[in-house]
Amino acid sequence: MPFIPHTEAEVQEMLATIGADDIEALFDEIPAQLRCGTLELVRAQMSELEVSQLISARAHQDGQPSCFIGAGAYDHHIPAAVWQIATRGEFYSAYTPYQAEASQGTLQLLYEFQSMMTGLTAMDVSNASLYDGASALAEAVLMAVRANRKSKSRRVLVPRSLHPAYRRVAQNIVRNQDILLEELPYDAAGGHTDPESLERYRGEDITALVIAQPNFFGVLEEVDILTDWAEANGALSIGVVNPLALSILNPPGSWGANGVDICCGEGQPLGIPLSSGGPYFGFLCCRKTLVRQMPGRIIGRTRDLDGKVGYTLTLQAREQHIRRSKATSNICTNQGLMVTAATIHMALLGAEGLARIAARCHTNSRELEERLRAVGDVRPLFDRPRFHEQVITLPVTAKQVLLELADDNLLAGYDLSRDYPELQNAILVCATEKRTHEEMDAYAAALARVLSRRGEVTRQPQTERMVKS
Amino acid sequence: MPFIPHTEAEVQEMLATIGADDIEALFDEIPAQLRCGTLELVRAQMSELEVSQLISARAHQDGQPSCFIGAGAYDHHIPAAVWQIATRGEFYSAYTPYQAEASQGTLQLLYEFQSMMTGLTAMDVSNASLYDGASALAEAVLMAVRANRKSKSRRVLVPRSLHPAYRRVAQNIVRNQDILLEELPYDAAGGHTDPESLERYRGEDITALVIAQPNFFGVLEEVDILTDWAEANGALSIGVVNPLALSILNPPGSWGANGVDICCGEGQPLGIPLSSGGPYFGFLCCRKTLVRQMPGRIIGRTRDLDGKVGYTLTLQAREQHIRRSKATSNICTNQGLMVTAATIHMALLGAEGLARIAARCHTNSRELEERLRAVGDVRPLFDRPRFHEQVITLPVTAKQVLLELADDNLLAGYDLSRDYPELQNAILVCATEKRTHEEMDAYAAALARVLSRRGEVTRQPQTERMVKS
Amino acid sequence: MTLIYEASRAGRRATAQAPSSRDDCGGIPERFLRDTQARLPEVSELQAVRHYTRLSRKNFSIDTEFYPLGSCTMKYNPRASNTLAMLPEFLARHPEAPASRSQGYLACLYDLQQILKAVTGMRGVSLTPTAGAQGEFAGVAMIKAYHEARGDQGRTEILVPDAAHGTNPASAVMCGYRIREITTGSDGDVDIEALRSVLGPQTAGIMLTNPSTVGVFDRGIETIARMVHDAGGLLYYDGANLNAILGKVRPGDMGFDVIHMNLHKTFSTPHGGGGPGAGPVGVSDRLLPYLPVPMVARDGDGYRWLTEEDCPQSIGRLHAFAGNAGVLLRAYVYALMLGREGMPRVAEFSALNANYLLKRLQAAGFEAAYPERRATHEFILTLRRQAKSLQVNTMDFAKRLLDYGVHAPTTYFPLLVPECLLIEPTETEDMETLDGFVAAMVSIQREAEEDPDLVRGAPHTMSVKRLDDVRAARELDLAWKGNG
Amino acid sequence: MTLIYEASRAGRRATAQAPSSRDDCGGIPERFLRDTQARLPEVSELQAVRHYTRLSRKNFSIDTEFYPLGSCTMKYNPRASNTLAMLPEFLARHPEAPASRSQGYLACLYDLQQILKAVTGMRGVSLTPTAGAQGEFAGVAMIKAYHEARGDQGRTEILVPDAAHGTNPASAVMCGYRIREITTGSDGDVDIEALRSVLGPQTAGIMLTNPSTVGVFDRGIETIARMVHDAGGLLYYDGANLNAILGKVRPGDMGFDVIHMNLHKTFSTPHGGGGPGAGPVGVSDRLLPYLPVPMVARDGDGYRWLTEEDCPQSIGRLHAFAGNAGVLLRAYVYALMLGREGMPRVAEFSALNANYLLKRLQAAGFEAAYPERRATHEFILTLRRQAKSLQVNTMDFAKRLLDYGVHAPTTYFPLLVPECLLIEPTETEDMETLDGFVAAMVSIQREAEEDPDLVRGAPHTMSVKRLDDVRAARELDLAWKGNG
Ligand SMILES: Cc1ncc(COP(=O)(O)O)c(C=O)c1O
Ligand SMILES: Cc1ncc(COP(=O)(O)O)c(C=O)c1O
Repeated sequence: MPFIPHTEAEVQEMLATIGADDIEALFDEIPAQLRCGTLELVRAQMSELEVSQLISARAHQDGQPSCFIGAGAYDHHIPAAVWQIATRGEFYSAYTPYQAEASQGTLQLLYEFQSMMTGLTAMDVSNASLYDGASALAEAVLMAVRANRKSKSRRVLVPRSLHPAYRRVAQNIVRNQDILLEELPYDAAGGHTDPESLERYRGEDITALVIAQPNFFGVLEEVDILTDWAEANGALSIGVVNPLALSILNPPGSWGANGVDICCGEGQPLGIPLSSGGPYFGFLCCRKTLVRQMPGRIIGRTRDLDGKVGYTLTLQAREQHIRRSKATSNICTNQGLMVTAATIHMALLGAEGLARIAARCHTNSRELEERLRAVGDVRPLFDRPRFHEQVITLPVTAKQVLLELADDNLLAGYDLSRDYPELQNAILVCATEKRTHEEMDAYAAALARVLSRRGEVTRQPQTERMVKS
Repeated sequence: MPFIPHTEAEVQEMLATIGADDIEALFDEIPAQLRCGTLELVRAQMSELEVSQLISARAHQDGQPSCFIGAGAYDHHIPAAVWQIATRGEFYSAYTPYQAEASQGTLQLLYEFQSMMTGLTAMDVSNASLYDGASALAEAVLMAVRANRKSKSRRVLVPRSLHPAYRRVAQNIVRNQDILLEELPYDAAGGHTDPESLERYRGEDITALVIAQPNFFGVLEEVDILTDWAEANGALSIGVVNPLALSILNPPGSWGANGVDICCGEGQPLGIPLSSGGPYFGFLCCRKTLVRQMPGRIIGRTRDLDGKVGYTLTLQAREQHIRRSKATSNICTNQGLMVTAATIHMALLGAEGLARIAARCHTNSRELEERLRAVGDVRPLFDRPRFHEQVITLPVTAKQVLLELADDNLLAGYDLSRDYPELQNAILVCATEKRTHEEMDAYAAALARVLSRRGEVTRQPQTERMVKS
Repeated sequence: MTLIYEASRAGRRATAQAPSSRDDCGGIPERFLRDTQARLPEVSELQAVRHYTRLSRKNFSIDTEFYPLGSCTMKYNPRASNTLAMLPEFLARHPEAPASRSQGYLACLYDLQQILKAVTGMRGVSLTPTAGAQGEFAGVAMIKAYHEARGDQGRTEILVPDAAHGTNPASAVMCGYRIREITTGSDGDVDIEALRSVLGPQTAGIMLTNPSTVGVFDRGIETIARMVHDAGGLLYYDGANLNAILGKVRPGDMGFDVIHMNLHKTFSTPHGGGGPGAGPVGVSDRLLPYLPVPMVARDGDGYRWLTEEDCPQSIGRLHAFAGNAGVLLRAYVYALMLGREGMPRVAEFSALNANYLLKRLQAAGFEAAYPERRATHEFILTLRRQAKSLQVNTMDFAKRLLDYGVHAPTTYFPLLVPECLLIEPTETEDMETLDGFVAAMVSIQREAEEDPDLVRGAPHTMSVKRLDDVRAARELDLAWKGNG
Repeated sequence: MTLIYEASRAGRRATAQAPSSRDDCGGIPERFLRDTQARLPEVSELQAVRHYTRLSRKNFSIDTEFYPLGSCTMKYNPRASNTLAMLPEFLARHPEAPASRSQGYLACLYDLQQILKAVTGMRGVSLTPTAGAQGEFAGVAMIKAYHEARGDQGRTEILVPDAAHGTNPASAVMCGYRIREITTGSDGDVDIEALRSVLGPQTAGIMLTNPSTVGVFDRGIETIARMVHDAGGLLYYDGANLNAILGKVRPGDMGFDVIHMNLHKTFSTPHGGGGPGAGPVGVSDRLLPYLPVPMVARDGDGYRWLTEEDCPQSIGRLHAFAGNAGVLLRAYVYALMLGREGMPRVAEFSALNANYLLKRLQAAGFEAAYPERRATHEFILTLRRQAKSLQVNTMDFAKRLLDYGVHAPTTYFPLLVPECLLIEPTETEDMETLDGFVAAMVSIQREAEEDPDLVRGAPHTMSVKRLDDVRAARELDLAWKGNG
């Protein structure tokens, strides 16, 4: 009996203590007609070896293509130490630190995490994680609506240049509370949110403005102007940021005159493997004045009976297990282990290490752009400064090209037409610090091959023209 | 500066404390003319990412062929828990437990290991490891020569059916002390050491007799008769055993009337990955009366000042750090971490778990034999009972066949002609519990393909005939 | 222990993990760049490794201590699940890799969907919710979508028993519902009359767990299901307690319309000091169209993603990608190792352990909250007697247990039982460990009688003594801001 | 802690790691089979994981404590080395895989051979010895083979300084040599006159380390080399102290004929609680033909093994396969991360740390064994004053250091310095840690003066108090044999 330690003798002794004839008797309060039989649809048990063989074969089947997709999940190097420590049993198999005295390891680590996130974002406080970047944005919106008592409209402006999945998730979550997300267009030439586009909202009751840096296209937004606009218009500002980029980019706490009110994002670039999209972690930081509206766990530093420093869950009155239907959120289990890894990751690299990686990503993506430009009829769509992603237009629709390249063991980019019908031929490409010169050469060569094969097929109208029309 | 924590300010402060102008000054006692310049032949430093890419590419290049080679290194499943625990920093990065009070983790574990090895072998005592199976045999021979005070000959009988590398290693080590290893032939039909072959030594001064179970051919030896012969002839007996096999086979402590005097072997089957041949670990067990002749570390259970149980290195007067040139061996660093893994492995599986694996290996190797028999002109060479390996003869010389199969991603066996010129067409094959039916089918099919391709080449004389001549 | 920041020294550059110099970011105009370095610690690899290794040892965990935390199902987390979920190909797999390069991975998810359907008796499963609470949100959102699709507008209330986990009401509120609490009867079952009195055309649904958080199986479940359905409401099953009934009785067969499962409980994925979890949802026929996307479908010989396009009535995505994939893989590995034989054993031995522990604690003089009832996989003690006569309360017992090397059971939850301890031993603990727990409780009881301050001052052997929560909340210190 | 055997229960079958039943071994006659089950513990996976996880925490280690164990070079073991050496393909690689399927692996070994040649200044390297002592054996065996090949028969002695590590004489004896000890001068260098007086036609060679185990660089090394060579002997370099001179001065340039390296010291592979290590040997031209096999050679575009056939004069194999491959890979990864810039930094910062620590300890009143000399990467204190005046000896200081959370330095080695502590901080420790060590020593000194029994009774905070070694050796208890 895998995992079950009982010997037959012990079972008998335990049953005798209970006063039951057999184990079945323990289920005698369940109405007999409800009981199910053998679960025929579940396979017979397999040994660890058999399972290993099955799962390894499946992993192997998918291989490890060379990855030029970003789109919210980035292929960064993770120091070996990160996961060797994070998977230590004491971190891996502990529960939420409800008994603080027996959980100082996790609690101090989380306090350090909060400190690091405030360090990176230049915000006052951080929580101890949310599920992922997208749901963190939803929570940030809900939080802004609660916090902005002056605003009655429940209208939140969201740039179209923000990650489309984030927009959808936020929508799916907040619509149940009658909150309206309104889309801000992006500039066709720059790929950014033109501050001018906000002018039509001036004077209206806007609860919050979402600002992405960099945005989904990899483009840098005019965050100072946007932040100041929000403040001037009585809207709270919500930054959505890539935390790795913040090692070189101006942090949201310093945007505009007074910084943003809330910022959130996806923590994956901080030491979390791509692993098919999860588990990652969402983070959320805010001004000190808003802390009581924050969702999620927060760790505080305090003292013990002897006056010694210790750490504990605090402000729990915001949380569902205390406040139930009045809680700031329903979140309970969060992404603790991911945060453990991210904390170790940040400690290993420090600000300078992260900045070097971020800078290398930037230069690699410029290098990739060079190579791809050299392939005829391929060129960058937007002309604004960017971090480590770039929108590239192809002379043909992207979908089939991407599939052919995938067969070539190359994930060549993200097909933007999925979310932006106006961008039919456009793909979003990313080159992190892991992409080598050889891989970029191979990419350019493979793309040239595929495009020349498609030379005969009818040309699609150029993407740029479509957008401008 | 990877791994070096010093800031420039700290360097200056430390130099000031030392009273040195610069770090170079610390090397001023080294004659200037001896100093070397830059190590031009060493590459420039690489980041962890760059090294990962290089090494991963190399690992990938070699792939993971399906493995039917045994020959002293066996492809067993290792429970995931084994190495996740063994590589915990506290085991992984500790030194030899010289400070017992600060090393109770390793020491108790080693005591448990010794207990498990005596449990498996039915011997009185075990040491805490030697380098590998082959050098363990060398140490066992040296030990026997020291221990058998009645014998003056320094002659040790070693069966030709013992692992050829073990014979060579033992030879290379013991020849420096003028010990003679004499070879016992194997029976051409059975592949075992015919007890009759010992008759010619009866009455002679023989210091020790080595007995392998199973032997290199996978064949089971008549260990009871051999052990009793040694005792009757004043020779010490040395068993060389596969520890996994001992979960089902009669253990050396029970061979013959009184068991062997010493037994040793390779611990790799107990949770150690193949990893190109090492690190593995040698084990050595003996009668209680011989313990003071044992090489290597031994852990003893004792008490502390308060009478509490604790563990410590004991009988250190046998060892080089105390006895120097009079030590029982020069061994110092042993294979501690491997033993850590093996101990966890044995605890996870228990006697019944190991026995189930051993039995599955046995049945798999019989199944493999069936499949290969079905390929024309392929058949087992020896007719005696065996554990999980088998000698198979091919209709052609083995070497080229094996290379062709290797290109087919199949390690089809060990070419016996390398060590046994009389076995030109013979290969040694092994099927552990990990080999699936599909892999065995694929093996048979690939072999049939290769052999039919070679159909045209001249037939070699049959191996069996050669041996008998 | 000192903070990692306190080991930091400005200008330390001891990392092998970053490029050896910083590339020029000439392409980015000055105004976008930060002008001060982010406040992060500067330590060497050894310092980081040593710091976090040492920190880890200040935790209790399943791998080191008995952890009978009721409602949390802290059982052994198989190491094989970790190893296999962390195979290099899985770790490197980009979420946007096309299905043509993802067949192995999709096969795993598809199988897991099938297994979860089989064990819950539901008709469809979506794996995407990232934790139990997100599963609850998805479930209630589906209930809402269902009523809306039928034009059934007036259903504004979700019923929640007073014993329910806090996430239940909180999730329903996030979906825009009002909460109506229903009381638990003195036998632990839902009070049918109380239920009847609140059911009506305003009822959108009810959220239950069965066995409930008081540790008993609600015998009236069929009646409840009938009543709620008759009133036009739907039944939500909080699957946090699925461990108790795995392979024995299925929520679908009890009449539930939607369920979330906590894979980090029943399917033994690690809790990681707070997460991540996974909260897949299963539904009956009624709710099939509303399942959150993405899901995995068979497609000829292969597999493909189902998205909004395939499921136009879906409540949509709740995650930027497809949920906590690594957790799902761990659960899948565990499910395969259990197999159809192992599933019912989970319920059987968790019930055996719980009932044994309950009986022994009762024999030792402790008071069960529901003495007439079978324990399921967990049960409740009430220490109201001790609190009253000795002024030693549940929290004191809990803290003192830490000194005995046992993690405290869940305290003060569910709220309806005074001074309660909710105890869940799980099936992976051996009898001797349970006996050790009884011995510790007996010993603490004696201490409470003979030297109550010892218990009130506990713990004494942890790295800190009892912490001042009030100070933590009052003098908020949530991030290190430098020395001084 | 209880033994794993004490948690065992007969008949427990809780393993997911074995087939679910035992196959019939019909092919094996009864007489070969065991009739009783082997005495191994029967525990569940959780019990095993919990037991060994908890046991691990009873160790000091580099990952958790400062470990200034002289001669042992306990520096940070990079985790990347572990990860990369444990890539699935490496773990699964059978030692007898043909070279055609091993080019990636062989390339690593070949590179490592080249790196080790470059840093030692030797002409050839064999990686096969499994530890320092086996490297010594190989080295001395090569010296013997060299003399034998020249028909130079009378050379029966190996010279070994009294400060040498015990493995040196033990290894020479295993090669059939007699040992002649030579004394160390009061300045720590070899006493040249003493050396001269023992050199002769019987001299096969001399085994030295430089810097020696007394922690100083022997300034007379060129003279020594000339004298030994003139006498017809060869020079063996014990590379255990290579950390001190990496990239600064090379044994080959000093005149040595053969060297072993402890990769588990200088190249930072983990010591694993006692091993495994790797002890590659390097040789000058003279000894090239005798290197142990196998080695790796370039072969056109690829690589191949060199075996006995290629090297007919080789001393042969010392390992069933090719040595501790996994250790070699770890060392290779480390060497690549250091690169040519990093090699000399190892020597520089280990020397900086050692000299700083020595100076601070001297300033605090501790006595250096060789106060006139530079420390190298390590140095010796003598506590003879404390032993005499306070009756608190080196062992007491060492045990008390454990209470301060520091692993004790090496004690009572080398033998020639009374009451000695051999202290090696290594380059990966930070200044604050060194200052902490000084503070601990100062504090223990004060304790020794004020409350000597406190120190003599140390340690007080470990899981056991001071252990009775005499009892351990007298009442031998080397294996658990059942209860009672
Ligand atoms: C009964 C019950 N319901 C719901 C939840 C919420 O699940 P999660 O923490 O995964 O969000 C939990 C656990 O925390 C629980 O015990
Ligand atoms: C100076 C010296 N020489 C030789 C050795 C022996 O090396 P090993 O333990 O690897 O056999 C050691 C270390 O233990 C040592 O410190």
